[in-house]
Amino acid sequence: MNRSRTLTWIVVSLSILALMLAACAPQAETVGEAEPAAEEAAAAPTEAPAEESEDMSMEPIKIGALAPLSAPGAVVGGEAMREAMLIAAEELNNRGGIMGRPVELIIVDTEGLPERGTAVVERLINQDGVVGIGGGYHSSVGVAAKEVARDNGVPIVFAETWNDTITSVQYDEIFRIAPLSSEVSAVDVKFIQWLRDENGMKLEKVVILTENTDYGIPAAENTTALLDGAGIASVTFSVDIGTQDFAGIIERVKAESPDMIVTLATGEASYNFTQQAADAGIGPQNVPTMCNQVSLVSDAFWTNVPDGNHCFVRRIGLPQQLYNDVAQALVAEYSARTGKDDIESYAMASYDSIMLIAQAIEDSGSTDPSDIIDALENINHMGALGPITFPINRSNTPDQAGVDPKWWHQFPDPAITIVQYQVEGQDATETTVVYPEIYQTGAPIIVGQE
Amino acid sequence: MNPTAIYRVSGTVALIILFLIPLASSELGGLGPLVLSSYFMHLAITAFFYAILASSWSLLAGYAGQFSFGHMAFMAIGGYTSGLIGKFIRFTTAPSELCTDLPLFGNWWLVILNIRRVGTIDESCLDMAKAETLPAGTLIVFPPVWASIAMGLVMGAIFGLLVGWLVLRLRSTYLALFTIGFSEILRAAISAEIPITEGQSGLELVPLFPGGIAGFTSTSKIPPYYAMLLLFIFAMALMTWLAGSRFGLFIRAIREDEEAAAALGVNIVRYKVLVFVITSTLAAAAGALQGHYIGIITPNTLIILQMSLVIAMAVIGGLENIYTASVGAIIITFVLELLRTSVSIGPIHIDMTLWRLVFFGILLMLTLRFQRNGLLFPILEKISRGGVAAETVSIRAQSDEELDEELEELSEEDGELSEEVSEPASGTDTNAS
Amino acid sequence: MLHLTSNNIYKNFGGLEVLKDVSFSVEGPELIGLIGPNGAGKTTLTNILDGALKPSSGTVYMNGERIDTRPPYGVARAGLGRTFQVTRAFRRMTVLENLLIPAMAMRATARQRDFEDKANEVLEFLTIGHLRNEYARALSGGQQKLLELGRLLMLDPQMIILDEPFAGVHPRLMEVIYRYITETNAQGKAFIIISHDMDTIFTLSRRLLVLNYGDLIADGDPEIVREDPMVKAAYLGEDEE
Amino acid sequence: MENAAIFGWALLWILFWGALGGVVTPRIYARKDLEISQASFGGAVIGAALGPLSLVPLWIATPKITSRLIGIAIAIVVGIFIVAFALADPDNLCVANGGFVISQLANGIVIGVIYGLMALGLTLIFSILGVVSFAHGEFYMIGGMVTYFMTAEWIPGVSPIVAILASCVVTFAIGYVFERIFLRPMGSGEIERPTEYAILVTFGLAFFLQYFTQALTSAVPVKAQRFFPFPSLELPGDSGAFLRMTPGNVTIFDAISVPNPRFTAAVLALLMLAALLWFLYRTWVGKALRAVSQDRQAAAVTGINPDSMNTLAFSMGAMLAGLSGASLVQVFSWLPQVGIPAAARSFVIIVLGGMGSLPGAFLGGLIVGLVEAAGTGCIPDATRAAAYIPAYGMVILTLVLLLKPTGLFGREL
Repeated sequence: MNRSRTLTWIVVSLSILALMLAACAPQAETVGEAEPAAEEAAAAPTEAPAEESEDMSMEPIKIGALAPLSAPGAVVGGEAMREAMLIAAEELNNRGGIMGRPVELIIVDTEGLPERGTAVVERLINQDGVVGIGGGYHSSVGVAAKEVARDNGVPIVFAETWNDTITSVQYDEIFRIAPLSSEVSAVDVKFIQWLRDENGMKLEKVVILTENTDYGIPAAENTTALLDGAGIASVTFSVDIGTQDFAGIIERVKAESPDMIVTLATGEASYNFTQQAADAGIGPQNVPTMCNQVSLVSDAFWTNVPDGNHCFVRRIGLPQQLYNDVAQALVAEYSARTGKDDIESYAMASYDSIMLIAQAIEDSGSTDPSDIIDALENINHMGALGPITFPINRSNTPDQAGVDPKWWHQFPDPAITIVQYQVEGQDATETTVVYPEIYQTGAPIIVGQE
Repeated sequence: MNPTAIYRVSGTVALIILFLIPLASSELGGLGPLVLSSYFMHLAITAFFYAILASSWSLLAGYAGQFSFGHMAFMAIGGYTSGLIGKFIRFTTAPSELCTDLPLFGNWWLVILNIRRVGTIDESCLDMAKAETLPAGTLIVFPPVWASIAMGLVMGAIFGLLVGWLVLRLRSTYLALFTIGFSEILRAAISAEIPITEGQSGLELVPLFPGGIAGFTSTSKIPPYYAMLLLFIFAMALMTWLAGSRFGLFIRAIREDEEAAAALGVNIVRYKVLVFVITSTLAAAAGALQGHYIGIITPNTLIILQMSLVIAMAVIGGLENIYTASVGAIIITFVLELLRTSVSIGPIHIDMTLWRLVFFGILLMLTLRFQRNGLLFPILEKISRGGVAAETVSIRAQSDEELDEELEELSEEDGELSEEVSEPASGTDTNAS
Repeated sequence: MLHLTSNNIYKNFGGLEVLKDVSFSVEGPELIGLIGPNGAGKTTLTNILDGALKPSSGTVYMNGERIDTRPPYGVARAGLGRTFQVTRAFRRMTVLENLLIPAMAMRATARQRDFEDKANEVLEFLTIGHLRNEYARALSGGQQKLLELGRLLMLDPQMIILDEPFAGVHPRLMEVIYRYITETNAQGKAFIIISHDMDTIFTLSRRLLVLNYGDLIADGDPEIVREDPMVKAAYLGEDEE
Repeated sequence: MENAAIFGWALLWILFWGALGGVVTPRIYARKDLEISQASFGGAVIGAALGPLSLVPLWIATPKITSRLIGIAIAIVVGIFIVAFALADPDNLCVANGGFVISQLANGIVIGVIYGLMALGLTLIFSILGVVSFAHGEFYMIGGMVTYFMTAEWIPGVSPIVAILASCVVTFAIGYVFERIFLRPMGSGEIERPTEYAILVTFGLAFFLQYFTQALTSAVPVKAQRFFPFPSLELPGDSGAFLRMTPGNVTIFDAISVPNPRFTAAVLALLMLAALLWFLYRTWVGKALRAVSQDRQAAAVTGINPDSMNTLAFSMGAMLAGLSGASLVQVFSWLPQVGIPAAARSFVIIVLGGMGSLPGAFLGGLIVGLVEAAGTGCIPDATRAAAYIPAYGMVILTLVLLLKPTGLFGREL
């Protein structure tokens, strides 16, 4: 009895000790001044940046970054963004920092939860004292985080939050280089119209499969409204994000006998739906299907959707053959680190978001957030996405410019193309660009036409 | 020193410290070298929030032995009720004609706003009414935050009553099974009914003190700190009083042996439902307050992980004592926060954002297995019962040493004997809890 | 004056008939022994009287009120108390708290200190007064049995069912239990005692019920029952300890 | 829905008379000194079936409420429900399109078989240990993960059978170790209040396993290839083929179509079920297990060691969950979180079937599969039908707890 109690105490105290030790490692990171930047840079195998940061002995400039790094957030997306943002921070420090001061990038986990989002933005601003924040994945987090940024007057450059309201509320602090959700829907519908008008495809009815999230529902409604305007009927099925079994829905989709299927559901739900539809005989090889943009992660796509050939996928950003120098350098570095052949659009945008803030600091010569905001409004930055500007701003308000408020502080032209997998097992980088025609590398293959 | 005195003194000191903490916050300039950032204040508020949840769950699970996995669901019910009232209800001095109007006393009307379509920015019926039907000078009043929080409590209690009445007539396992499903269905419903709840994008709530209070702005951390602290103290006081009253006696008896308690005249179903309703209401109160403080609430607060955290806090702190459970919650809130900080990159890439939960799971299981009463409770036990045990042992030794020894020898045989005579025909005993 | 009748009680578990047409009545402070071989249905009958189980058919009335439809706590409040075959003290509550539960459960508005004196009396009577602040789990098996008996005194029922009160109890404590039964009975409470201990049950009880595989095969004076050929065949012949 | 009112009134009618029957019948039976154990449930379903037409005779004649009577009443209630739905929404696919209905039924049965297999594991554990394993979903997840990693990453090209066996071994082993360390002490009395301990400790295991897997595998969804693709085939060869097979699908009579992965999984589940039945009824160990589940003490007397039966039952239960995961990893994309909804569904099934009843678990699985198929297939609002999939099981659970907490084949509580 007594012995077992002693044993108990030993086991328990050991586990507490383990927990404490585990706690200490990352704790040191925040307490130390320039160390975190050095440590993060140390991830690159060849450099020895610790010495460099000693050279730049001044107090570092702190930039915050948001990414979903644990569930229920989209961890895959978050990890890609983290990698790209670390590349940005390293690049900045390698070229001597900003205004001669080292850069410390503090990446925080939003978990994809708005309440976490407000808490971590709060922490970045008030505890860590960042002067600007980049990254950002989930729209709901962005919607919540923008309020904290506004309360504290610190700028955020969102890299992957599509929800229109984030910019349409016209906060001075909020900038966005991701596309607008409504514009993305517009491209989808233009593509569908193009298929009908220019390719002679029969298109009377479209089935939309969406997820009941802040992204999926408005996107489906936009698409429905635009399709309506184009004279195309549509039926929307909406699923809970965790849904695995689509058999019942697929039978209903089948019964609608659609001419085309548009999948707005993201993540594994999109994989599950597309493959189960293929099993049931209405997959991408039977009915023209727009798969969700997660299908561009080609390894995961072919693992999860072996019958996914002929999927049309919307792709944000320029086609790879049109990448500028910045983008090519970034892809090279990113591939070396991750082993992926291409960089996800949101990872590229996250990289740019950090670089934008850095340039804004340099342009304004100040680390005062309000000066950085001024500089961002007038910025002309050559990023991986292309030349980035924010033409609709305080000196050119939406009212004055006569545009919808959603264009406030919005990067006006993120390129959007539609690509198609035309060979089974094809890599995303080798897909055929089918739309718009200026980027076209091949004709679309339209299945199921008599 | 007498254990009660130790409790009193340490409790008072702890309370005073908790009340004084805001003085050291950066908002008030800090106390000398000690400056607590507003992020620390945020963590403290969150810690109180979890402390209320963990301690009320420990009253339910540790005292009454009823295991609910739906505590976060009641928390969400509180938050959502309060938020929905703020979103849909207004008081006016004239009927809007365009919304649903219910006459109140005098010339006051209760106006329920229409449910708007998602994604569209069409005006609400009240905005249109302002332009068209409402006479000039009409007052439009938002429901006060305290009242919507109170409604959150009421809804928590009603749902607690319904679930409790449905499930608590049965064995405790059913409660665990049902409440897991209940959280899931509530999460699915909140996600799906977007026109009402805003779904995954989250329902926005007005700040706790919309116009600020006592010179603090609505975004200041200090008023919410005191609000949450007061709710925490109120909850602890209420639960302490309950635990010490006949109610506490009965629920502990139910935990120990339901059938025996029933045979002694305790209305077990009533007390089980009662403790369930009370703890659900406390969870709803914490949820409503936290919702207004954070300003947004989403269905993701209902995922199993969140519930697991509350359970782990209570268990690791000490399930059978509301104080240890709440202290455990406060400590673990801070520890988890320390553990997640940024990303850790070393020679071996261990991403603590994930691994911290793995360690947590191991710690939870080991605590249960080897230190059932939690890691804090044994300390408390030592202080409070050490004296009593020593006293009785000496009495035992004095009064009838001889008999005692014999009895101890016998007590082992007792167990065996009573098992031998147990009767297979009583089919109920085999799986009894 | 207590008046309890059980009419034609049947109980099935799945296909197994555990009780078949059991009828008897108790008038006033009787002291009844209930015996029968293992599996005879004694505990099932107790559970039905106590409300823990519902009979498949048949009724139980106590002082003119039907109690088989009541939940156990309702039966307890109607004035029927019981102990369990396996001791069921509230193990992680103190001895005193164990005693306070039935006392307070009986009254809607009651405070603990109103009953502490009585509880102390009961504990002294049962010779475990010095253990009042101990957790019940610290007590020996026999002491836990005494604790259960004490709880019944605090419940103050008109009728008490004891399930194996003497099983595995130290002889010295057995005396205490014996005294408890006779004195409490003298104060006007009826007893039904289930026991394997034939000597004690024959000396103690003034009436004997014998169950055999669900049938009530004998009911009457112990000396007469002892001579009953059916009882001898079914029970005494094979199972005397 | 065209005539939603018809359906609404029918529902109200059923609920009103059901409630009245459930409340009043036991009082009447009690007043007549009759058996009341079935009166509440029986009264409720009989009332719901024909309303006053059935309640009045019931209250006058007060016959013994047999399970046959209850069965007839339930059939009538379901009939009324279906007719009312058909009248209310005559254009619904579930009413107007026979092929659609049959396909949905086929889907429901196929997936229900697999649900049943998983719930069998849970109910096996409960019947022997008296414990509900809250880590059941995580064993399911691990079964799928191991199968995927075997076939796709560790030994590419290995036979799926080997991979399934490996997942059995892994889940069995985890179950074995966990039971030995954490559940074994329950039997020895070392742990007080074992039921509650078991709930918490298995919950802790679930938490640990889920995040451990996530930390090891990252969060990219994975999926195994079809285990056994169909041959391409048409019988007879002309256009009106009654049997048409493609590698991914089989279509019978041009109406019922079952995707290959599901078909394979259901066949695997049935084979496993047969093996399990053989094990439980034909082997000595299986018989010992059943003996322990029926009467622990009696079994112990005959020389069976209940402790090792506990270990065996828990490991086997975990293995059954792992098996259903292994057979479904070719149907669904797999993530560390997939266990949660699957476990919640198993809980519904074992309560529905009766805690600890093996046939109940299997039948419950089929019922839940069918109800989910009906729910997703028939609910008119396309944006809600799929969003509420987790809710359909809960509706069943609530009804069962309200009407008959012991479930279909449960023992008395």
